[in-house]
Amino acid sequence: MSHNAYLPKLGRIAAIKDEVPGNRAIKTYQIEFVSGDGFEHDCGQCAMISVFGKGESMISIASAPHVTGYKQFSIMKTGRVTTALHDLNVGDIVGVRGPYGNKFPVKDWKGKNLVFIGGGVGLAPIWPVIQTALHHKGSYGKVSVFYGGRTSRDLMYKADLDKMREQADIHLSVDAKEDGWKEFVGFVPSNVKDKAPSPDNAIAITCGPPIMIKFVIQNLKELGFTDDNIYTTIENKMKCGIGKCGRCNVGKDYVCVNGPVYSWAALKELPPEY
Amino acid sequence: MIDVAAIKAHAKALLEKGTVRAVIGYRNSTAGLLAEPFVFTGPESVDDLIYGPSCVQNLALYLVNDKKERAHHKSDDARPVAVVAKGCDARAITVLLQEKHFLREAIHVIGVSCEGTGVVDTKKLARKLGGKHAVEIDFDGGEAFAVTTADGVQSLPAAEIMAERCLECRGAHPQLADIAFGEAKTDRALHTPFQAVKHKMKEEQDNRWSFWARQFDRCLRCYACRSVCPMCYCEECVVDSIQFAVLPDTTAEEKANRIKWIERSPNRSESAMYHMVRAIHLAGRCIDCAECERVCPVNIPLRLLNTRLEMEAFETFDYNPGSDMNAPTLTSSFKDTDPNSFIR
Amino acid sequence: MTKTMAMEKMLNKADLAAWMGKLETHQLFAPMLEDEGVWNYAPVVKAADVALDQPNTVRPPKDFVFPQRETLYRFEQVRGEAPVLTETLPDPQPSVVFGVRPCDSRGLVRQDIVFTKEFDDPYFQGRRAKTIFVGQACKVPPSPNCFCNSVGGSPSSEDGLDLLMTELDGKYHVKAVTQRGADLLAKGGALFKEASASDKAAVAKAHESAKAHPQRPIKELGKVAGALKQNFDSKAWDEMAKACIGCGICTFLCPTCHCFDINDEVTCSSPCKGERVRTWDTCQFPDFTMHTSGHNPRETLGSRLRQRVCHKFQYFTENHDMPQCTGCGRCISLCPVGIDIVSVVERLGQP
Amino acid sequence: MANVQETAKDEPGFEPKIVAFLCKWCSSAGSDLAGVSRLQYPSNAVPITIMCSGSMSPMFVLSAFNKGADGVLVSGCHPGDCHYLKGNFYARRKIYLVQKLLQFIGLENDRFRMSWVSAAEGVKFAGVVDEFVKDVKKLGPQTRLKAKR
Repeated sequence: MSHNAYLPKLGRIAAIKDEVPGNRAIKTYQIEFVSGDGFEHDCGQCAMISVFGKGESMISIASAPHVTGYKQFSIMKTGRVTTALHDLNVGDIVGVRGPYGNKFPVKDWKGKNLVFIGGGVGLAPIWPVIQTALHHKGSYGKVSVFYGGRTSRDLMYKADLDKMREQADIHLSVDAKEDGWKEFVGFVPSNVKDKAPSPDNAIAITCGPPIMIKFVIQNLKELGFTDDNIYTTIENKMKCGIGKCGRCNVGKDYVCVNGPVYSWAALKELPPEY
Repeated sequence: MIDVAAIKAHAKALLEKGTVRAVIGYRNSTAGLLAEPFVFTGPESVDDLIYGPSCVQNLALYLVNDKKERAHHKSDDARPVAVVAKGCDARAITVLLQEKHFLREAIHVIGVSCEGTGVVDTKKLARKLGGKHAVEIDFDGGEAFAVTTADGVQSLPAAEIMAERCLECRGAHPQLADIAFGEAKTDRALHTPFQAVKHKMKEEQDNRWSFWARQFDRCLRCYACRSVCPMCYCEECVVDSIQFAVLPDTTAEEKANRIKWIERSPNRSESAMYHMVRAIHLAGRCIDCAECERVCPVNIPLRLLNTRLEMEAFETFDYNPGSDMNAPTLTSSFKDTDPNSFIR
Repeated sequence: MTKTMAMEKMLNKADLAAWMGKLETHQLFAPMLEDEGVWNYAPVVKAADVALDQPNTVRPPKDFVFPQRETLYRFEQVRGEAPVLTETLPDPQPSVVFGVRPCDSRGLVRQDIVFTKEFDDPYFQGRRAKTIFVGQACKVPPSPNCFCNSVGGSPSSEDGLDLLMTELDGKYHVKAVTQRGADLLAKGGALFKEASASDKAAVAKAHESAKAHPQRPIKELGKVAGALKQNFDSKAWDEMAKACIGCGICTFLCPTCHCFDINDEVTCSSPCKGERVRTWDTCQFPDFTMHTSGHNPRETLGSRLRQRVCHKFQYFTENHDMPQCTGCGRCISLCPVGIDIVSVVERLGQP
Repeated sequence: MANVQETAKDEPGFEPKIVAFLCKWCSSAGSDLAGVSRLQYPSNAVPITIMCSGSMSPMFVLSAFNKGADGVLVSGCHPGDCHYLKGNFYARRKIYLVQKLLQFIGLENDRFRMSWVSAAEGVKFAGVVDEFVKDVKKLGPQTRLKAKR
């Protein structure tokens, strides 16, 4: 008898960190499996998190596969389930099922330079790839990270990014001028254009608001990145996570199974219904 | 008899002169006997316009949809839209005007009288024809329909295959119209209004409950009754699963705290809630086009439910929905003589 | 289901009730005329009342394997503590469904694909394993909107069935398609006679003449997927959806549609107690795809009509090499405003 | 929403759960008066204060029955006494319609009731509740509209 895919495992919230305050607050959760029978995951995969009585949400796993003690999730407060998650405390138990979806082809990227471009909470889905690349430092080329938010308060993982500066080029940005901000002022795509990372032997990985992704891709192409060297992730409303409920269906794909990771070459082939 | 050619000529002239953006009317459907609502935008397309007993749909719905669509596309064409309206359609438009859903000058009503007949009930027709499929239906004089089957054309008394609501109709001639086709017949000696409701009210309460409980059990919650109702224009309904009106400043808490009044499960209790909410929301607004009942794929007698309060509106409060666009609505008005003895 | 050696038997029509009487280990269902005048599957109360050659049911038999509401599990959680989850896998009484039209059984084949690909769905599988489907070959198309021939099926298709029954003056020809179908047949014992060569010839003829009956045509099925892909951006989608009222009839009553919603139904807030429930859902409702942010990838009626048609005739075909439509015609006949999938495919799905 | 799921299931000791929607200005004050006057009356009514009987949504009535209320009471100011001048007149029409509809689908007549109770009518309030509870007791638990969960 195979395991019932709808039945979640139980996860205990081991740590909660406030990343971004305000109406669209972001908190980072470290969740460890209650009975130790968790699952392994690959970069880019997601998990369904349950708050019983409220529902389930598909969230990308923000920790790297080599981190085994817990799974990390950075969650923005947007609706019923995420608001309930934001009300939880350390020690509270949630449901976790997964891992779902495809993965970033990180093994194919050995020896290549990696350019990460994130906006807002969109740093979370690409975070495990950044961590993996830095963890196996010798296997990959140069790592650069472009990351921006509306204001400096909207940036998450700030301490981690600062620590990372020795190992990677970190290019932060905020949308508008603010006191004490020494880095780039402007939108993320402009920062990318400004720093002009070289497309030679490089892969660009981007995630963020749809409008940001659109212009990032445009700018990357101007810089000479080809469609199959640009990767992004998409999201759609999901319920089952296992390719049955039909909600995330786009073209022949079910994003929960065939996505969320797409090369721009592949994504272009899908109807723009995400 | 309705002069369909004259309706077409009028519609064509409107579009040729450009006095209207479009004409909402009917055309033949490939799906079966009944007509298909269609939005005619060019003068030449009007060649497909039809009118007959197969034109059952209430086109007031498409005025509501047109408004939504225009908002979506941010259309700035200020010309009115024309709509073909039977008596019941015109009553629906009147209610929408009364509720200020759109302005009178935004619509051009092409009224069509049902004269002595009405529209066909395909279920009655199927029973009448036994196993044969009707492929065409038309008016045949003032009191009959000409029905075409594989065996040829036959004339059937309209009263035998007409929709129940037409038999009980109290306003077969559109009161609200910029132009009207057909004559107003005052001697429609068909059924007594509210006959079906009154008949059901005579039943024992427990039997009525068994009857409705069965209907609520059978409901699929496909929401066709809601979708087809011109009065169900709320942007968001209590049965919808999420909040539709999401603005940039809508907070997560607002979305999270949205009350789930009715569960999605097609249980008796939840479906009862759904239909009751709709019936109450239609009080004084339902103009008895009976589209809800017609579209129900499992034949839930929704007209019976929704006309119950219409009967009350008419008989207790002397209120006739769709008769006066300037009158206050049933539930936004009161009289000193309203019933009071039911209150302790 | 395991295929078996073709076993073909004859049953007198009058003996159908007797055969049903021997199947007491199973709950029996057959199409019945409800008081409200619609045909639907209902438990067989009096076997003598069962009439199989009737119009097709309004609700397709997918109800038996994918009911409109299914409890996935129950939960109970005291705040701050671990929840207790109680799995509620279905364990229905074995049942036999009679009178299943070949279009609907081919719908089951498509449901099988969806509910077993990549991940198994134990709720579906639990019900599927306990339900035997007995087909009823069509003599004439039960609806003027039938088009099974146009989508790779036929009025006597055996796909997805355990047994196929064909009416031949006063008798039923019964063919076992699967082993469990053969077992069911065997329970009838002496009621069944071996089909003779002339019986077999008569059946073949009956099937042929049924197939020859004119139906709604889709000319080049093989080219539909490609044409739809080409026409994704066509303005015709919006135009054809003008009449659409946005209800769920076409999808809820489709034998192949499988989309669902999952919700928590809470009966008590402290401790938090309730059920996680799945219910049918449809791509025709705007809330189906709307993100919490308010962004809706399929906001218009036209885009939702396109999703329904393309999912059936392009996406599913690209993935599984068959259309996810079996030509039952329900979505056409039951559409309140006459939206006609055959016409849509003819218009945008042909080269 | 008040959690009124758990009602006594045994007929003999059946204590009906009544949800009473009381207007803030009259009936709610009337109920308070009944309390401070130490009047003896059944404790079956769960009071929910609303701003005006005219603000009473039929959805509240249906939801109360859905969640297991055995009876629902709506109570407001006497005609002419409305704090908002006309709210109770609107309520009268609306509640009348709701009542007719509930009766039509076959909910027992005595399960839904409206009353006029002023702030000074503690005694009347106690009487209304007492009578309501007695009538609903005769009917037993409300099962028709209650969600089976």
